[in-house]
Amino acid sequence: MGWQEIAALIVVFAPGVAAAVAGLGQRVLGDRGAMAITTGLVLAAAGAAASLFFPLVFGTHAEGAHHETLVLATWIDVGPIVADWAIRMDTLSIVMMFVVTSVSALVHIYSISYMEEDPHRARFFAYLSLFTFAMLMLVTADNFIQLFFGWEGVGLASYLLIGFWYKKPSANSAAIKAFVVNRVGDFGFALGIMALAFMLRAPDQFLNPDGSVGADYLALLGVDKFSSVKFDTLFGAIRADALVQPFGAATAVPIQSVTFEFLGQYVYGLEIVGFLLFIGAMGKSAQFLLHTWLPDAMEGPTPVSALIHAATMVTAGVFLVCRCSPVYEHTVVAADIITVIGAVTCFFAATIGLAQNDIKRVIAYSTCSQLGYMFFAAGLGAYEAAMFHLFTHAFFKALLFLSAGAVIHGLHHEQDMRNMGGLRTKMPITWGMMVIGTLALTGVGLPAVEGLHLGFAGFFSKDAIIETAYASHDTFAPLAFWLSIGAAVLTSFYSWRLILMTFHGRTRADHHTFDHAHDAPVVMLIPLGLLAVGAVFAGGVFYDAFVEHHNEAFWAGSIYRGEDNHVLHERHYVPLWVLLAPAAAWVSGLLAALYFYGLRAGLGARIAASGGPLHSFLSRKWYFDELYNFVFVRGAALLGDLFWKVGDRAVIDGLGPDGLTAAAKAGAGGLSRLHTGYLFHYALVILLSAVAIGAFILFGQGRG
Amino acid sequence: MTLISDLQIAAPEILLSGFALVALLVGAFAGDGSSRFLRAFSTVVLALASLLAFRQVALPPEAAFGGLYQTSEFTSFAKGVVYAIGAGALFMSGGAVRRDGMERYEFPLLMIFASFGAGVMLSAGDLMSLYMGVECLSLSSYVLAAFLRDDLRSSEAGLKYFVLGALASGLLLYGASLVYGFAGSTRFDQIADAPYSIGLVFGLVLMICGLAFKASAAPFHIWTPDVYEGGPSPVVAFFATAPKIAAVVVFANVLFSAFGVMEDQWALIVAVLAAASMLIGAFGALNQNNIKRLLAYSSIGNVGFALIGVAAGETFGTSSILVYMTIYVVATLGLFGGVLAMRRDGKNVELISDLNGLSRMKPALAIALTALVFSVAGIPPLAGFFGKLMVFRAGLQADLLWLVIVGVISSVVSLGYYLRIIWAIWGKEPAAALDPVDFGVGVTVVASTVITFPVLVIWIGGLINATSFAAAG
Amino acid sequence: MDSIQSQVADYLPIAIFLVIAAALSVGFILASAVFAPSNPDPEKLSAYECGFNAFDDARMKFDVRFYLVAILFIIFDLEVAFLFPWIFEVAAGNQAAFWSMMAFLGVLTVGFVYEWRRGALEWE
Amino acid sequence: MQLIAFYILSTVVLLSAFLVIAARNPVHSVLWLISAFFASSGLLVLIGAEFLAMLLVVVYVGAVAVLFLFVVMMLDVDFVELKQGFLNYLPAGALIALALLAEIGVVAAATAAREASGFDPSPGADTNAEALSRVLYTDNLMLFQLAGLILLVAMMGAIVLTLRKRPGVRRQNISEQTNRRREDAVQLKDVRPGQGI
Repeated sequence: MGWQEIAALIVVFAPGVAAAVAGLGQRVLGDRGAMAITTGLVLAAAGAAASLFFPLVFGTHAEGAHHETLVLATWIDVGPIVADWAIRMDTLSIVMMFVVTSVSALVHIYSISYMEEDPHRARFFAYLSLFTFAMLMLVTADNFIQLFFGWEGVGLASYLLIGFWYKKPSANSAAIKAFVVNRVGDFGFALGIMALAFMLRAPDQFLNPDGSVGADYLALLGVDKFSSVKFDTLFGAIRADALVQPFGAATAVPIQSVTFEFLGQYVYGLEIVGFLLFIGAMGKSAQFLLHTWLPDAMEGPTPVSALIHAATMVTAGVFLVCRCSPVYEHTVVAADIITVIGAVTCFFAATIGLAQNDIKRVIAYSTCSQLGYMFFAAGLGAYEAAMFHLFTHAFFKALLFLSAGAVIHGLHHEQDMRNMGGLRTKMPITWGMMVIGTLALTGVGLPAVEGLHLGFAGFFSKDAIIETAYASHDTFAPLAFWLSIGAAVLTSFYSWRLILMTFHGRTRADHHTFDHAHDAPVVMLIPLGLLAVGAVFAGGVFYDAFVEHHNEAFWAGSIYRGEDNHVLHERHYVPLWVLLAPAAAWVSGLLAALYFYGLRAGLGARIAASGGPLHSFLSRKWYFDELYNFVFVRGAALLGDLFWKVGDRAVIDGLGPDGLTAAAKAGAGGLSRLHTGYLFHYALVILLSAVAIGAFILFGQGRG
Repeated sequence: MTLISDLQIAAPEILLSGFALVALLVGAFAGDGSSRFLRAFSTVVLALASLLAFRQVALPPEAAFGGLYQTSEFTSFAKGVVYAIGAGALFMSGGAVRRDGMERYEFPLLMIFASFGAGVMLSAGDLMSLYMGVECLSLSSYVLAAFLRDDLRSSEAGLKYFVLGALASGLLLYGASLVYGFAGSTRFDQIADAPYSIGLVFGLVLMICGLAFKASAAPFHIWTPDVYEGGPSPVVAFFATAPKIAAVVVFANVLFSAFGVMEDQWALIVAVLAAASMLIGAFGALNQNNIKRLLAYSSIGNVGFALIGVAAGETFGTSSILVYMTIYVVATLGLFGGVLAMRRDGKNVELISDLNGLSRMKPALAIALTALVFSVAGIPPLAGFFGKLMVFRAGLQADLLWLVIVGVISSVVSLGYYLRIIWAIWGKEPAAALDPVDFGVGVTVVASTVITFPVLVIWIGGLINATSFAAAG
Repeated sequence: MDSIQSQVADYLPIAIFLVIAAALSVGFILASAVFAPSNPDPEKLSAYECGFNAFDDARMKFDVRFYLVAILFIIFDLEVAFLFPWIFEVAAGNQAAFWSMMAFLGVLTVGFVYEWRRGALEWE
Repeated sequence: MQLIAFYILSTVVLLSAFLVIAARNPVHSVLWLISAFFASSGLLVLIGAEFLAMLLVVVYVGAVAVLFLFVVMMLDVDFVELKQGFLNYLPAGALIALALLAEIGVVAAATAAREASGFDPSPGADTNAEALSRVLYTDNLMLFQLAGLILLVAMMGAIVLTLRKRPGVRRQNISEQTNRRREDAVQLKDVRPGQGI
């Protein structure tokens, strides 16, 4: 096995080992040991991942990226459902590996200093590595089952890490909220997998007598073993539009035209699968309607927010959609849903971001909104663009979070921007980092200049998406386009607002805190620096590979596009104003922010204070929490009470255990009373029963 | 010479009775000093008789003494078990007998006579020999129950057992005479051919009542708890095992071979008896604190389970009855061994609370008892589970679903008190230490545990085959 | 039926004997009642125990030994009862019957020896 | 003549049977029981079962009734309280009795139809005892032996339960008496005057 495989193994399992060792052996290792092991191993993983990633980008365009799957072990093998523990190494996975491991490594390093005074550091690092491992299992899956395993794994890790400060009630409830909301999504996801397994069944005429799948069918699919949950099988079937015969179906139909009766009308099977899978993606990536957990997740330590809730886990949804590009290429409705949800999210989250005062929540909403960009890009068929934005976003958003973390760290866990301001002098480096991050986020760059790529990371990825939105012929493309422009303006506004409120103007922090405010220690600054590099160059450098001339070679079929899908190419022919629109957007946003929080400092505060309906509407996040609380939480509580008090207590317990025990006690008591110990009582009983039986036979049952 | 063959067929019983006579003379001249020797010897003879009986399982069914006496594989197998169990009971009785002042040579002889009676009634082919066997067993049992004549509870037990037993014998005899009157014969095979008549049914009913009493099936169980509680533990250990299986098998044998054609008459009665026994066995024991009384209820319940097999009828039930009762009596013998082991400062203790913390005082005994209790409760993978399985299967084959459901319910309920024992053994703080366990008791408990747990479980198939072969007879 | 007639007829003497016995006993009782002088007096009729009223029931508990003797007696009584019909078979020259009775007696003899050695027959 | 005897005897049986349970004093009950035995033996004679009649008198009147008397005298029971119990359980007892009666009635009614087969008290023999011996000592030898064993068990039971050696009872030991020699008993000593032995 060559370096590829070894590297892949290192990438995936180094964090796993780290998690196991640090988690189980933390007593032995102690905090330092745990930190050293986890950080070291994750760094190794990052190195290995880089060694897989960079050749892909620079080295081997010519013959295209290799695409191979390293099967470690067979996990499930029941009839048509075969799932391996495998490491799928195609461009998509490798990109994700690189993102995950690199950001994770930096976050590990950062945390060493950030969590310095925390008594449970070992546990924290174990969780971090565990998360990394699960995330890697997710991205390297070659089948939906392993994907789901990783999916739940990251959910668990996220739960553990959000609730890491379990003494804080708010942290606990936030963790639970995140977990529960994700369950909703995961339920959809699971249903999707089941629907897939249900739909994707080799037709009878292709089955061998022994029930196994015939060779010609396998050849048609281009796989050597049929498994309804394996990507290759599914994608092969979709590409070849192979005949499938869903369970219980009488006849075989081409997979793209399989229909099910769903809510009374016939729906394409692929649509259902795509939709259900996207539900999962919505939950994980905090899209509109399932977004409520993400801001609360900020209760977790800041490194966690940076790693999980900005760079990696929340992007799993996007990854899933891109991974399933063959599905979505052949669905109309599902893809449109993705587009709409994504577009709505990117705008709506941005609006909320305007009115938040918690520095981390602002960034959280911006994450939410950026994910929206990625989703509608994918929905429009520009998976490459989506992935590209995911890639760049990972860097600058992590940078923003970590910088915010530095600020918080510097201010002794002060998160409210209303108690900040004027910190630039106190922590110039952090300020610089924050600015870089913001520039990248808002997509500052030199548009409309062919050839030379000048601009921050966000510029390339985001503009690519926006152009795509314009170029696409999709029904909802215009909506997406305009919403994204609006979102761009808002993004720029709240990002600069954040900068201004935090670092500029007169300080609103109390004396003591302000005087002791300081730049973060170097251990924290190094990751910031590296991420800043990423935030600056990740766009320009990888532009070609991801979305430009080389993208075909780069993705090497790991992303599938239908014949009529040339959106990524057509975006080059958009009118000039479309190219300029984003720039205009961020400039206007910046100016607005400067006006409200720079020149007329305090105006924003006054608006907030005046508590106008719009502001409160935004600051209360469109009242989503209230709505959900009312509808679901209270409703669920009522339902639960019903089931618990009536169903369980009264019916099941009442008739079951309790009733039985009560009856038993009663019966036992009666029997004991029957046993008087008097001989004639006994004789009486015996005679009585003898006579009774006789009577029963003679009279009751008659003459036989 | 027919007499020879007759004697061969009746060999086990001849052996027992002949030995009993000789031993009685020996005892009469050697005095109570010979009691230990006689006890040992009786144990050996019982074991021999058991071997003889088991040997007959292989032989084809035969009739002796002009049909008064019949061997079938079914009854021979049961007989073998009875004698073996009797031997076991006698073997482990030693210590208790010595300490409780029962060291008189009548004791082993009465045990022999009781087993002999059981054997006779098992191999009865005729109402008269059946009654003779029943009486022989009963008389010895009454005496044994009251053997500790200076102990008030023992004599009370004996008295109650005697009076009620006499009542039951009366019922049995009355029924038998009715049957004779209406069938015109006392031979089982001729009764089977007799034309149906209401008088026959009535006689059958009364006979069922009498036999049910002997098997302590509800509602004729009523004597059981008092007798078990009062009687001397070694004796009760015997009562709960050897006569129990004998009575159940005789019950089945009479119904099958003499009244097989009237199955639809008695199946329902037996089913009702079974249900009542299971329920009473399950509920009655719940708030018992005396372990012997508790075991009495448990035995009532288990007879109920065996009766499911009887109610299922000859075709389905036979094998299951043997399997169930064999497994049950083996385990029960061990349990009573546990009871015998419960002595503190030379005195018998019989409360469940006296078992507290046994696991820490006598771990081996604790493990053995736990296994046995679980087996009796019918928890897999112990043998008892398969027994229950068999009878339930038989019941289902005979579409007695309701009965099986009752059975399941009462097994669940009875778990309640079985677990109480387990909890006392493992969960509670140790009470004062128990006296060391007698050799005989220890051996018996271990043996029955080993038989219950690995042996019968591994050999369950063999057992089922053997019994179903026996059932074919 | 006629055979029964004749048999019952054979019992006539017994019947007569019974009648006479009954008549005699009744007659004597009546006679004493009639002829004996009787002038009752409460003091005479009252229970008299050394100048006290009776302390308790006149009945005293029997010793269990009576019971033992009685039951042993019953057993041998039955044994004898078995002998009566046996005669016929022996007379008919039935070897099996003869030997079986020997066995039966043997068994009970064993019992008898046992009793003796146990000292059940001694009245202390 | 026979019919009259039958009715007289059966009346006596029923009457005395009732008095057995009705009598206040258990001793009287036993006496009534004896009379019931007598009368029923008379009934047995009527149907020609003389041997059974004799057995009834010999065994039951002669032994069992005596045993009952002993038993009754052995236990001291408060008769009044006993009667109370009797009264308390009268209804239940009556119920049982009635039910039993009804059942037997059903059986009787169901079988009344069948013609009474000719009854022969002594089949294949001229006396009832002989007929009995024909079956008892030929076909049913085994039962006979079993009976012997059961009697033996009864014997053992009686002894085990009731025989107890009293301490300090001086028994007469004949052999000891006869074997006694002068040397064992008499001992000559010459006693010096002035000092004792």
